[in-house]
Amino acid sequence: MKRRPFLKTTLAASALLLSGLFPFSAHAADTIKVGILHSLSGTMAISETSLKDMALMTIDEINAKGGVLGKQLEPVVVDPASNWPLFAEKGRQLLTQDKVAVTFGCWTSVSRKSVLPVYEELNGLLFYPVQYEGEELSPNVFYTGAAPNQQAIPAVEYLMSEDGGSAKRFFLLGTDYVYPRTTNKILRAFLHSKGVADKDIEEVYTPFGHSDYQTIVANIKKFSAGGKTAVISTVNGDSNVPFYKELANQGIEATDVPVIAFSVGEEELRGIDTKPLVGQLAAWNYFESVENPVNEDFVKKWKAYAKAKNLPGADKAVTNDPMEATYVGINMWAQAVEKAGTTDVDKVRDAMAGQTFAAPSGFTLTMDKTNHHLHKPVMIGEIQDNGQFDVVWQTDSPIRAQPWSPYIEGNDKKPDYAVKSE
Amino acid sequence: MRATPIPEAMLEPIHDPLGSARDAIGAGRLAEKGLNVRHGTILTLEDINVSFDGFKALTNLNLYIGVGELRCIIGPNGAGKTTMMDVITGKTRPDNGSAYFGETLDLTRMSEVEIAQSGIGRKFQKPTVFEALSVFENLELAQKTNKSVWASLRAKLSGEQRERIDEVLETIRLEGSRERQAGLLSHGQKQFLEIGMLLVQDPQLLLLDEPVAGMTDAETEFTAELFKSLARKHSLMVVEHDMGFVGSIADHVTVLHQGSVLAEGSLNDVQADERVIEVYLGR
Amino acid sequence: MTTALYRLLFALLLCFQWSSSYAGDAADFSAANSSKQAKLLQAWAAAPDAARLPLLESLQNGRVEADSNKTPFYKTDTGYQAAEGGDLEPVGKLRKLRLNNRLRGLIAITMASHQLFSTDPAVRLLAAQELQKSAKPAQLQLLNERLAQEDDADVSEALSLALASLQLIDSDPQVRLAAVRLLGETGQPLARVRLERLLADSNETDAAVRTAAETSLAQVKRRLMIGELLGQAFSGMSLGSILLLAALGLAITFGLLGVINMAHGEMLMLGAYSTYMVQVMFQRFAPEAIALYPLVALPVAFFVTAAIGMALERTVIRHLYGRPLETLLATWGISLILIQLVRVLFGAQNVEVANPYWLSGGIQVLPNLVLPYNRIVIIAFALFVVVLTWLLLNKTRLGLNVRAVTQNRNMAACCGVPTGRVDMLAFGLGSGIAGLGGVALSQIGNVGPDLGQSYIIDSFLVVVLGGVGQLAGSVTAAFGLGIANKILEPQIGAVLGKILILALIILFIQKRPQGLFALKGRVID
Amino acid sequence: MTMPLNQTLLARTSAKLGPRLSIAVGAVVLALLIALPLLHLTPADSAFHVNAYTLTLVGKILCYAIVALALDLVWGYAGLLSLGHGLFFALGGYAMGMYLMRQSAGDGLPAFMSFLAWKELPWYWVGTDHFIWALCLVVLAPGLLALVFGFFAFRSRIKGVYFSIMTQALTFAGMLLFFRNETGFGGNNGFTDFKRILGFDITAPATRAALFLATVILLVASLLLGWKLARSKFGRVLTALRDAENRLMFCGYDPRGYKLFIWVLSAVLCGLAGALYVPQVGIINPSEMSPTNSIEAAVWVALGGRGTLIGPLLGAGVVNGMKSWFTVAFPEYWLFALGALFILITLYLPHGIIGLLKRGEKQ
Repeated sequence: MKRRPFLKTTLAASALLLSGLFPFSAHAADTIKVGILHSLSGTMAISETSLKDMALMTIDEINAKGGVLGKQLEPVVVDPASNWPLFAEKGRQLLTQDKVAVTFGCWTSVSRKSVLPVYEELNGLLFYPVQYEGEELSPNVFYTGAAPNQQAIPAVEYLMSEDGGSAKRFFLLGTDYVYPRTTNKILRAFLHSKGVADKDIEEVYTPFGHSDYQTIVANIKKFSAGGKTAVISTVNGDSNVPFYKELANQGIEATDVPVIAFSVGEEELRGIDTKPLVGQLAAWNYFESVENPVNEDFVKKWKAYAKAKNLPGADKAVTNDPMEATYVGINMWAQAVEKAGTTDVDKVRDAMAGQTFAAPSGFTLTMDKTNHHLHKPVMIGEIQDNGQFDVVWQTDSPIRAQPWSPYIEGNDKKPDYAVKSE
Repeated sequence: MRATPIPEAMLEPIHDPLGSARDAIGAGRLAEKGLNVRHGTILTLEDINVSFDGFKALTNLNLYIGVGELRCIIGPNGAGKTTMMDVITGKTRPDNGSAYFGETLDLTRMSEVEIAQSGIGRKFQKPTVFEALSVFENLELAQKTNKSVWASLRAKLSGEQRERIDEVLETIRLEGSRERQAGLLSHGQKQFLEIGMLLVQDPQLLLLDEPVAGMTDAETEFTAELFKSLARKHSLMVVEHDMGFVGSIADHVTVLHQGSVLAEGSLNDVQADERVIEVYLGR
Repeated sequence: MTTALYRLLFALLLCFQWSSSYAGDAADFSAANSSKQAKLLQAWAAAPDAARLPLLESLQNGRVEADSNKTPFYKTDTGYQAAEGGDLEPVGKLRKLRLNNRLRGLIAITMASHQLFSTDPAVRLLAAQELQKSAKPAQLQLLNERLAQEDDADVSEALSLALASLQLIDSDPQVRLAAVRLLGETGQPLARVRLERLLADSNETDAAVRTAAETSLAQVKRRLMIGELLGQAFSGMSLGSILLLAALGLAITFGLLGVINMAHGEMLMLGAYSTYMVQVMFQRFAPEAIALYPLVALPVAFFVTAAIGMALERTVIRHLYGRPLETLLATWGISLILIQLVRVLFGAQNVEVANPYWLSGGIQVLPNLVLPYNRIVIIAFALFVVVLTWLLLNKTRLGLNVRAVTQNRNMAACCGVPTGRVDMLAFGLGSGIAGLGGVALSQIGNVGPDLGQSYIIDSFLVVVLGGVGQLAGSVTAAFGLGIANKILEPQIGAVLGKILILALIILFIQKRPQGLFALKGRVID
Repeated sequence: MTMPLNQTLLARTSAKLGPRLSIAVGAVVLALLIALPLLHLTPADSAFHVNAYTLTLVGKILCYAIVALALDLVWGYAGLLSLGHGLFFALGGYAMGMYLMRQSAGDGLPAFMSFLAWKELPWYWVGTDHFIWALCLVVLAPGLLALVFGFFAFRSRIKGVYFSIMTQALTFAGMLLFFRNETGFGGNNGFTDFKRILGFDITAPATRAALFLATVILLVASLLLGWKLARSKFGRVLTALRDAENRLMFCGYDPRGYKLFIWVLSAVLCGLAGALYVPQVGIINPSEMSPTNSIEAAVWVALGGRGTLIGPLLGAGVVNGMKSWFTVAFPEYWLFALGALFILITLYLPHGIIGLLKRGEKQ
């Protein structure tokens, strides 16, 4: 009689192992599958959920117009749960089990780095919609967010201009991960080239989720006594509120020490009291407040979609830069598929070069012929008390991306076209 | 049922078959072989003071126990009996005073494990056995042998050791429960198992805290027999409230009161002592 | 008397000139591009005119808008009024005049120099102080004039300081010397830089001025040092008070009841969300009393979290007394569920909890030391909660019962103490206090579903380090950790500081295990 | 204080029941696990082909199963609940990752260093281009850390909940440290984009199959080791230690040595599991050290049944299986399910699945 428990347990174990082995796969004849790889749970859900919804909206829109190559697009949504190894696993699932034609996804650099080997190995196609640190150029990825020269450098140029307050000293404050580190490294080199000495640049990093900014704000204050100072903030999402609150409470105003942020957008402002932030700056390639017919239409569609799908917080739905980048990315891919006449990755990749799209930012964006990045305009916005940005400055025309920043040593030898990393 | 007298041979100490290779982590410095009892005292406590956050648990306690003696310690609650045992076994460090095992082993400088290995065994007030293990395994663990990590990884019971355990099982009348889980034993059985664990440990000095609590009369009687037969080869220190039990075993009784010795002598002497009567009955 | 008369005249003039002679400034401004606007403002700052005050004020408040003809209008509470007077109607769509930070700064300076003419000494003082940090050389003459006319001692002093910064490049060594000495009197961080520049570039030719500058610099540095040290001490206290509020509830549930409540952080989070709800209610039903919402949130948060805590105690924790590791796992499960519940109910986004006006801003204690009101209030609040808890535990029936139950459950039960209810109430009390902590935390940082997670480890360390069951120990540990953190942070950075402190705690527990086991005593196994 | 675990050890059970059946079932499972990588080597269009997705998924779960087993050794047997085993797992993973990064980088610096403009490798990277040294690190890094931490913790008799909290703080500190870019392990991004292992292409089917087999071998070896330990006197001393540490000390055992031994052993097993995990999933980063991950491992063990050897493996499988399913089917409810699991196990299933099966057997 005593055999059975062991037998049962062993059987249970093997059943469990087997269940993982033969996943079911559905066959839909006349659709093109499109993968959506954004975290819907965990810490990144805050930012990524709206990108998933934006992607679904865009796909609906394309389908309503008759789809691509006469076929409907079928979105396959998976949840990598803010877990980096899971990104690779789910990416592999999309490519091998679901056989998607293209994937739109990832937010953090680490998630992109995690899936990248999978997409290169299986020759998949990934559209990445978020601003990032550059230093990467994979043939299997199209980058629709900004490279550092499309966001950080123009922002600093603005701060150094008369209108920006002719800043002479720079306090580079960031969360300690790769994007701020690399961006600040590029900025330091750029500032050197503009004649700013090292003693006028201070670089400080805080851990993720840092919430006590007393010491840092005191340091900013001390530093700013030495001349017109600007803070360049690559502080990550959540930490921004305590940072700005502390700034305001310690009496530092935007007119004295302006703070320009690269990671604070409409979506981030949605959950915070913006009073202490008014007048502070952000640099992006798109703001919801941009005035042009394309954007009006875009914002209206999004609000209607949010209401129709009853998304949480639909009454306060906003658009932001990565959402615009997602929108542009999907549309450009659809155009490229039409042009190539197939969803074959190699052919679509070729067709992507030089695609153009009239984007909500009010500019016609072009996919670069070689480097897989969009040409994007740069805008500086000032935070308003209604959680929107007021554009105070923008470039005249879109700027070509430099994924390999010339300000980083050794990058001059890197080719300006995509090659598989070796 | 009357207790059967214990055969002499069973109480004979069994020598460590692995020799005294006590080089493991925290192993004792000295084996009991070298215990120096030149002056006939196995335990010497002098001027021991212990206080807990201002409360004086022991004050200038002096106590001497001779080799082979069976000493009973009595005293009202809070007299410091358990604290004294804690001091002897290294669980509590005295604020000052000296505690010697034999002539040379300074108990105040030894760890609990070293003290246990040097030959002092202790039974707790509440019976503590290894509940998840069988009765046999309990005794196996307690048995005197090399107790280092490496030794236990390779340990195999020799026939001799197995026999010794069987003997003790018989002594404590648990031979029928050999494979039973210790957690399932009755209270009295646990008491016996714990005594049995002391026996296989073969210490020179046994500290027994209320060993007959929760035992039936017959069991108590049997325990008394057992202790008396042990007394010749070992020294015993028994803390007990049961005066009947004390009277049946002790030749020498110490009365503790408020952390120091109030009276010492035969049970009759002590019971006649005015101060003792006052302490027990006076208030 | 004469100055008073002069002012009266000036004020009268102001009324007359309102719509006539300076008409055109607003129109000029609204028609100009930003660099031209800057030039205008600079010119106005050097030659103030009271008639511009309405324009400047409206600019400062962001109430100037322009129609499609670039005609400026002031936005009023009721509608629009043409800035140039008259009954003009806006043509086309009105747009807010776009300002940038540079212009805003210039407006502030211009405003200040206009306010130097105010009849109210308090306004003049503020204006002079503003000019101390931002006066431009072009305003030198203006300042000299105002100083000559000033009769209020405080304003005079402030003005001369504002002048001193400009006079450092005066051609007269005597003037420079006086300016240098004056700057030495202040503890202004700006003074330090100005004096340093004087020394470093050796562009000061006069030896006497140089020596005076050195002395003044030393003086300023000393004052700054004091401010910095006080600032560090304050931020340590502030961090300590936050840790204390986060840990205090745990000191009861863990310290007294022995429940390893991993959902403690979520009680903080629920307290913060209660604050949010109260704020929303106020916004909807009593917007005029919104400033009072944190006060109302305190009892609400206390009772909400206490009720949830008691419910948890009754349903889950009650079954796990005496099995600490199981409690740990079960309460961790509870915490996951609570987090996800809040996510589903309120969304994964952080919610907006605004500081009321009396918790915004700070008090300027020294030139380089501002103490934010919210932090001051939280320190006081933390101490208040500690005293309250102490009183509850030591002076009330409930407290007596709690202590009795925690010391000897069976005995207490025999004495007729309803142990079950006491456990429940004590757990409720601990949770409620955590809720109070949540109210305080909502005024400092984010309110989101993950709020509690970032405090749970710190809270446990505070309680363990302080000694379980010791209220005083928790207070000491919280402030000790806070201050240690703030001393280490500038030296080795926030992360290494935190790691070092963790290592120190582990070593400290080696030395003083009482930190762990607060009460010594006879050990019964 | 102590909760008697009346669980008979698998070791004892299987010793009693006719071993033939258990060996047969075990052999079937083992055969399946060995067949899996071999089927991966079949051509992709073959009916029996097992794709890389499945292989890495099962491989990942097997690595977790080793962690669960290692945790069970300290928790189930010695009564020390560690909430920091993720740290040891990650350290092993990082040690292997260092080697893999060096393999990818060739003679140059790993990519994340070169674009942060580091000129040379930090001292602790010395020798990591040799596989043997990397293997040593896989064992040494978690082992030494466990030794030092354990030495101090056990010396001052930190146990029970305090021990759990300290281990949690330890892994939290580790996470903070590794998140720093200046620590020299790639910060938040950690290590990714591995190319070769021992000169073989890491994405080649044969390499994958070999890694999978290595994981199976490690799992079987850990099981055997656990079985051996549980049957030895050492195992009984541990159980005794868990239930009545004072009694054990008065029997003349020094608990410190015993705790330290099993603690370090468990850490090393975790490190090895981490080292096999990294090349299979292709990334290691500090979030593996987050306290949440470690506490989840405790649930695998509790669910399966602690103090048994098969239980933790079952638990790891079931929870991860559920997770895969839930995060696809109802991503929003996964945390509810996990949370409820925590509560229900502790309230109603103190002996986990194994206990449930046994109870069903008795009735």
